[in-house]
Amino acid sequence: MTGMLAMDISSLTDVIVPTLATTFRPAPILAALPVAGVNWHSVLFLLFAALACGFAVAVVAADNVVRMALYLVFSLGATAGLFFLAGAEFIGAMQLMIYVGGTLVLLVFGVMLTAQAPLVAIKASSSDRTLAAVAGASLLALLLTAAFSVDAWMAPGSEVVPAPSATPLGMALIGVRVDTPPPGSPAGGRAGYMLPFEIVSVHLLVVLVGAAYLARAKRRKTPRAIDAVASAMPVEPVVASTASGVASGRPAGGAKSALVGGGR
Amino acid sequence: MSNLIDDDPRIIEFDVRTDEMLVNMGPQHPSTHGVLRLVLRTDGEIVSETEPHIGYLHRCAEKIGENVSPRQWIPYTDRLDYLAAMNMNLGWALTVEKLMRHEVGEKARHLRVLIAELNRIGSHLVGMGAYGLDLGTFSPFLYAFREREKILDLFEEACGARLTYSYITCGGATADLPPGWLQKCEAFLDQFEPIIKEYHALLTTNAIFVKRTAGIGVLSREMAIDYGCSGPVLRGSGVDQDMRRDGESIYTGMYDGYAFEVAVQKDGRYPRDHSYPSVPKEAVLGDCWHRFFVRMLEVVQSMDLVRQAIDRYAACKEPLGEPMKLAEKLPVGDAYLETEAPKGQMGFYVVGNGTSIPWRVRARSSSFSNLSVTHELCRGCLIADVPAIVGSLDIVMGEIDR
Amino acid sequence: MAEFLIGLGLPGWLAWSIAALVSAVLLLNVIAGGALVFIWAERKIAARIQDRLGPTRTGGRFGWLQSLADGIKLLAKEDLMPEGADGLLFRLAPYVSFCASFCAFIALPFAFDVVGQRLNVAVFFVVAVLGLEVFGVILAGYASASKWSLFGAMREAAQVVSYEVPLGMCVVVPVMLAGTMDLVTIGEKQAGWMSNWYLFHDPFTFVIFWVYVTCAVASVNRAPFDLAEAESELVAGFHTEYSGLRWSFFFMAEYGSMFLVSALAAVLFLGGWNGPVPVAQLVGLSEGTGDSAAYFVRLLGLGNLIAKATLGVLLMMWIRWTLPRLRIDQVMTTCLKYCTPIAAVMFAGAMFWQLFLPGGLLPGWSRPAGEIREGWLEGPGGLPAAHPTTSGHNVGVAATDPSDSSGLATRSPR
Amino acid sequence: MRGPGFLESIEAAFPGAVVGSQLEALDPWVEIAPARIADVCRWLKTAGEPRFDALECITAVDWFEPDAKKAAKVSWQPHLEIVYHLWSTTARASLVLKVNLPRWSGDVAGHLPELPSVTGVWRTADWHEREVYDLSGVLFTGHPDLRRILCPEDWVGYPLRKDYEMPLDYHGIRGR
Amino acid sequence: MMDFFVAPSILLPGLSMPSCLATVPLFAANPFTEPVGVIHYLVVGAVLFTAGIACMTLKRNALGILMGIELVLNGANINFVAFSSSYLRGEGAPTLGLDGQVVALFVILLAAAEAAVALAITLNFYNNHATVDVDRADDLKG
Repeated sequence: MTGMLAMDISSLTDVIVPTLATTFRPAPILAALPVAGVNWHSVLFLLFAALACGFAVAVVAADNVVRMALYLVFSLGATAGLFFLAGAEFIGAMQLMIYVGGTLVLLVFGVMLTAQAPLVAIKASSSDRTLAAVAGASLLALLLTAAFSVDAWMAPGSEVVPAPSATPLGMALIGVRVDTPPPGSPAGGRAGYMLPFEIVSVHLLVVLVGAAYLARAKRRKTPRAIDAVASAMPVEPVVASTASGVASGRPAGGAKSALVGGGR
Repeated sequence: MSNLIDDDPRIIEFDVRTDEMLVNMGPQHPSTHGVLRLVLRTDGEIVSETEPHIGYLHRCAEKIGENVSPRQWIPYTDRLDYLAAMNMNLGWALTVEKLMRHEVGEKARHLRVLIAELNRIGSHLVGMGAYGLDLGTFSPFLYAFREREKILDLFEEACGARLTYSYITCGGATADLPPGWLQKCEAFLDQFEPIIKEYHALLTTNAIFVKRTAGIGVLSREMAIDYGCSGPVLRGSGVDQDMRRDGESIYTGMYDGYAFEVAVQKDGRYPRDHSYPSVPKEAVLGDCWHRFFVRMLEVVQSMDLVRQAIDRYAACKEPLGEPMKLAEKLPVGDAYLETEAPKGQMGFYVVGNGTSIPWRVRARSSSFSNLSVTHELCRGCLIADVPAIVGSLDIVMGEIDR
Repeated sequence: MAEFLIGLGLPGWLAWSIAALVSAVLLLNVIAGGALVFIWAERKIAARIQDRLGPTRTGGRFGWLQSLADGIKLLAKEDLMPEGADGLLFRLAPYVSFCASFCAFIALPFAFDVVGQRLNVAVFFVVAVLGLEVFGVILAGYASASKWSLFGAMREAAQVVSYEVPLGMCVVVPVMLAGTMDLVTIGEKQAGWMSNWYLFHDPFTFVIFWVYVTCAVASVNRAPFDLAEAESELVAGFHTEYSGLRWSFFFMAEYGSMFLVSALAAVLFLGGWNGPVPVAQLVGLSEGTGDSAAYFVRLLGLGNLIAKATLGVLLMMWIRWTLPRLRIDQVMTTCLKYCTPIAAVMFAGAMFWQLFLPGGLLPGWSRPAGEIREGWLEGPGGLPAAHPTTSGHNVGVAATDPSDSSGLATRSPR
Repeated sequence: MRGPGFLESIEAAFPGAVVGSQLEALDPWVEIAPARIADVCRWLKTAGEPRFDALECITAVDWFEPDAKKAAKVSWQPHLEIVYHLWSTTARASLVLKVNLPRWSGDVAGHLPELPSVTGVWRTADWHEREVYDLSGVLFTGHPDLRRILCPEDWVGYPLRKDYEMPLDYHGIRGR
Repeated sequence: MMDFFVAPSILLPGLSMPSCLATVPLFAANPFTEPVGVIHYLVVGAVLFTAGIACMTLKRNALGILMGIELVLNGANINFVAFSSSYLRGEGAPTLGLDGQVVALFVILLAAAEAAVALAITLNFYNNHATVDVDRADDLKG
C-alpha cells in the first residue's frame, strides 16, 4: 500500500546500496500504520497544531512587532503543514509560497520600514488585555461549542493516503471539473471555477495597481538636508571665531558639524 | 527646492518616509583603502551626504622633516604613497635638488625615468586590482598583484627592498642597477604586455563593470580643477595636463627626448598609439570608467617609457655618480616642485635656512585633494556607488594623512 | 529499512521512527557534507582561476580536510552577540535559514524514487520552501542591531521576493511540458537519450533554462547578485555580526541552496537522474530486472544527478570568481525588465509549441509528448498517475475508471 | 606672466595689496597684505591673465626660533608665513603668493591669527585651510567648516608651530 | 506555550469542555494512536481565529492588526480544508471536495491582495503621520 518495492535487506553483501535505496523510499510520514501503536499522522498533526496555535497565541501576547511577524511566520508555516496532512498539498504549497514567502515577507518589509524605536513595541494597556482575554475566551468557547455540537464532525478520519489534489484543482480553475463531488455535497453539480479565477486575477491586477498608486513615490515638501547641502556652494561665511573654542582647540561650529562624531 | 530635485537626476525619488541614517563606512571597512572613515548620511540606499574623516594614519611626517636632513627624510617619503615609493623619493629628491640648483648626470636621469615609470605600473596595477575588489570581483586583484610581484622582484634586486625603497635620493640614486637587471626588466615587459588585454577583458570592457562605473561619479572638468584634482582623476575629466610634460624644467628635463602621449581624451578620442578597447556608449567624460581607463592607458604608456629608458640607460657608459652628502647644507630660500606621481601631482615644498636641516618641509599629496572631491561625487548616489567612486579616485591613506 | 527493522522484531512505530530519523540524518549529512566539499571545491577552484594553489596541506595533498579544519575552528570560536541585539531573533535566525534550505531537500528526488518525501506538488514545495530562507536573513539583519546588517537584509528581501516571480515562471515551463508538478515524474519523462531533456525540447525551453540559471543565482545570493553580503559595500551584509557556528549555519544554508537550485535545474531541464546516454537501458537493466539491478540503476541515477547539480554549483563558482557585482537597482532592473518579460514570453512560446508542435520539428524525433494531456482531455476521470502508489516506468496515463472520479482519495475499508 | 607687468596688473587692480615681491627667487613670489588675500585670489582666478584656476597647496611656515641663543642671531622677526602655490591649467604656469601674519593675534599667546579664507575661490582650499588650521593654527575667517582634519577633534596645540610641545598624556596614552 | 490551547481541549478532556464531551470516544482515546478527524482541525481553526480576533482588538500597531487579519483568514482556511478533505471526514461522509480547496486557494490569494493594499495604506499613513499607531488616526473625528 505504501508503494514500496519488496526488497531483500538480508543480503549483506551490498549494504550501502540498499541502505541508500530504502532510506529514500517514500518516507513514512503520511502512511498511517495498521499496526497498533503510534499513528504518525496524528503525531504530526498534534505537532503542527501545537505549533500553529502556540505561535498564534504568541502573536497576540508579543509586544514587539518584529517578533509578532516572526511568530506569525511560524504559525502560518505550521498551518501549511496541517494542509499537507489533510491531503491538500497544493493548498499547503500555496500557503508556503504566497502567504509565508510573499505576503509575510511584504509584511515584515512594512514592519522594518516603520520599525522606529517607539513604534516597535506599542504596549496595550492591561485593561485592554483583560478585555481581549475575556472576549477571546468567550469567542473560543462559542466556536468550540459550535464545533462540538455536530456529531458527524466528531467521527474520526480514515486511514487512507490522500490522493494528489493539484491536477483536479488546476482543472477546476480552468473550468473543467474532473471530480464529481460526492452526493450530498453542497456543490452538487460540476461547476468549474473559470469565472471566479478570472475575477480573482483581475482583482489581483487591480490591487497591484492600487497598491502601487497608494504607496507611490511622493516628493517631500519640506527641504531635506541634501537640498541644503546642494545649495551650500558658494558658502555663506560662517563666523567661527569664538575665542574659547579656538583656544581650547575645539572644533568651531560649522554647517556640517552635525556629521562630526565624538572624539576619536 | 523642488526645482533642485527636478533638475538633479541623481536624486532619486523616495517613496516611504525613511529616517536618515548616519552610517560609518570605515575606518575598518573592506573597501576604504586603508583607514579612511566615511560618514554617510543615507536615506535608505541613497547617500545624501558623505563626509570623509581622515587622520587615522597621521604620523607627523612634516614635523619629522624639520628635524632631519633631506636625505634622512627620504625613508619618510617612502611611506607617503607607499605603493609608489620610488615616485615619492623622486619628487623629494628633485625638490631638494631644485633648491640646491643641483643637476644629476645623464645616467641617473634615465635611471630615474626607468625606475619611476616601472613603479607607476606597479601602483596602477594595485589601483586597478583594488578597484575590481571594490566592485566585487576578486580575481583581477590577484592577476594584478601577480604582475606587481614581478616588479617588486626587480626593485628588490635593485635596492634590496620591496615596498619602501629609499632608492632614488638627493643627487642621484643609492646604487647602480645590478648587471643583468635590464634584461630581466625587458623580459618582464615582454611577458606583461599581452596580459593587459586580460585586464581589459575582465574589467574595462566587462558589461557589469561598465554598468557599475559608466556615468557614475561624474567629475566635471571645472570641478576637477577647482578641487585641485590631479593625475588620472584630472585627466579622466578631460583636462590635458601631465607634469611630465607641463611641469617645471628640472622635472620635464628628465623626460627630454622621451616620446609619450598624455593619456587624456582630446577631441573625443584617446591616444591611439596602441590598440585599446573603445569607450563604451554609456560612459561620460569624468566618470569612474574614464578615470580607470586613463590608468590603464598609463600602464601602457609607462611601459613604452621604460623601454625607452632602458635603451638610453644602457647607452650611458659613464658611472652613475655619487648622491649628495647625508648632511649637505641647504641654501637660504624655498623651493616647491610638483612631480607626476601615479596618483597625481605630488608637490614638495622645502624651506632652507643655511643649515643641513630644512626649516620647513611640506608634502602636498594628490590623494588629499582628490579625496576632498568625494562628497561632491557621492551626493545622491547609492551606497554601492560609494566604494566605486572612492576606488576610482585611487587614494592612498599614507599620503593623505602623512 | 523499516520492514527490515520490523523483521528484527521492533515495534512498527519505532521502526518507522528510526527509518525517518535515518532519512533525516542522511539528508542533513548530504547538506553538511556537501557544504564541506563545496567549500573546499570553491577554494580550489577560486585558487585555480586566480593562479594560486589554494589549500595544500591540511589532510595530506590538495588540502582535502581544509573545510573540516575550518569547521572545527568555527566550532571553537566565541559566539559573539552585539550589544543591543535582539537576542532571541539573533540566535534563531541562522537556524531559520538553515532549516528552510534543509526542508526543501525533502521533496528533491536524487534518483528515481530516491526522495525524502514524494510530493505531488514537489516543484512548488521546493521553490516555496527555498523562498523561506529569506526570513532567516531578514531576522539576522534586523536582530544584529547593525546598520550594515539591516542594509543587507533589506536588499536580500527585495531581491529574493522579486526574483521569485521569474523563477516561478521558469519552473512552470517543465511542469507544463510534463503535466505534473511531481519532480519524480518530471525526471522520469526525460528518460532516454539526451535529446529528451527539456532543455532541448524546444527553443523556448532552451532560452528559459538560462533565465532560470540567472534567477537561481540571484535567488541564492551568489555573485554577481550577492548584494546581501557585498563585502566591499556592506562589510559582510546580513551576517556581519555573526561568528562561529551560527555564521557557519548561514554558510551551510547558502551552499545547500546552491546545490538545491542546481539539482532542481537538473531535474527540471537536464534530465534529472537520466544520463545523456541511457546506459542502463542499453545494457538491459531496469527497475524491473531485479533488486540488484534496481539498486544499480538508482545508484547510477544518483551519480548522474549529483554530477549535474555539482556542475551547476561549479558554474556558479566560476561566475562568482569572474564577474563584478551588480548594483541593487541594476539587480532589480535585471529582474523586472529582463528576466520577467523574457520568462513570460518564453512561457507563452513553450505553451504554443506544445500546442501546435507537440512532436517536435523533426518527424523522426518524435517524442512521447502529450500522453498525459490526452488522458486529461478524454474525460473527467483521466488523472495523471502522479501518485505515490504508482511505481515503475509506466507513469504516463493511469486509466482510471471514469466512475471513480472523486479524484481525492482511494478509499479502502477501515 | 611672472614679469613685472604681472605685478603691476595686481597693483592696478588692488592698490596697496602687494606688500613685497621677489621675482628672482627659484619660485618667484608676491607678498600680499593679509586682508586682501581673498580678493586678490578671486581676481587671479577670474580676471587675471593668465587665470590661476587651480590652488595646489597652502603651507604655513612658522618663523620662530624657540632657542633664545639662536633667536638672537636670526635676521627675521617671528611671524607666520602662509604660502599659496597657484597653478594655471591653461597657461601651465605657477605663481606663489605669500602672506605674513603675526604668530598670535594681538601677540596674545593662544589667540590665533586670522586670515580671510579662500574657500570661496577654490574649493580645494577647504581641506588645505583646515590642515593649516589644524597643524599651524591659523584661523581662516569665512571658512564654512573649520575643524581639525588630521589631528583628533580634541587635540590641544598646533604641532607644526616651532614652539609646540608634545603633550605628555593624551587620554591616558603616554606621549613620550 | 505550545499546548496552551490544545492541551485542555484534546489531551485533558473535561477541563474546558462540557463534561458530556468526555464520553465521546474521540477524547477518551489516546491522541497519538487515533486518526485525526475534522474536529481536530476545527479546534485549531477556532484557536487561530480567536487569536486573530484578539490580535485585531488588542494591537494598536496597524501592522499588528494586519497580522490579526491574516490569522483570522487562516483559521477560516483550516476549516475549509478540513471539510474538503475526505481523509479527515472519514469514509462515506460528505465533503466539500474540491470546492473547499478552491475557496481556500482564493482566500490565500485575496489575503495577499488585502495585505498589499493594507500595507500601502499603512505606509501612506506612516508617511503622513510618522506613526503606525491606529489610535492616532483620528483626523476625521468630529
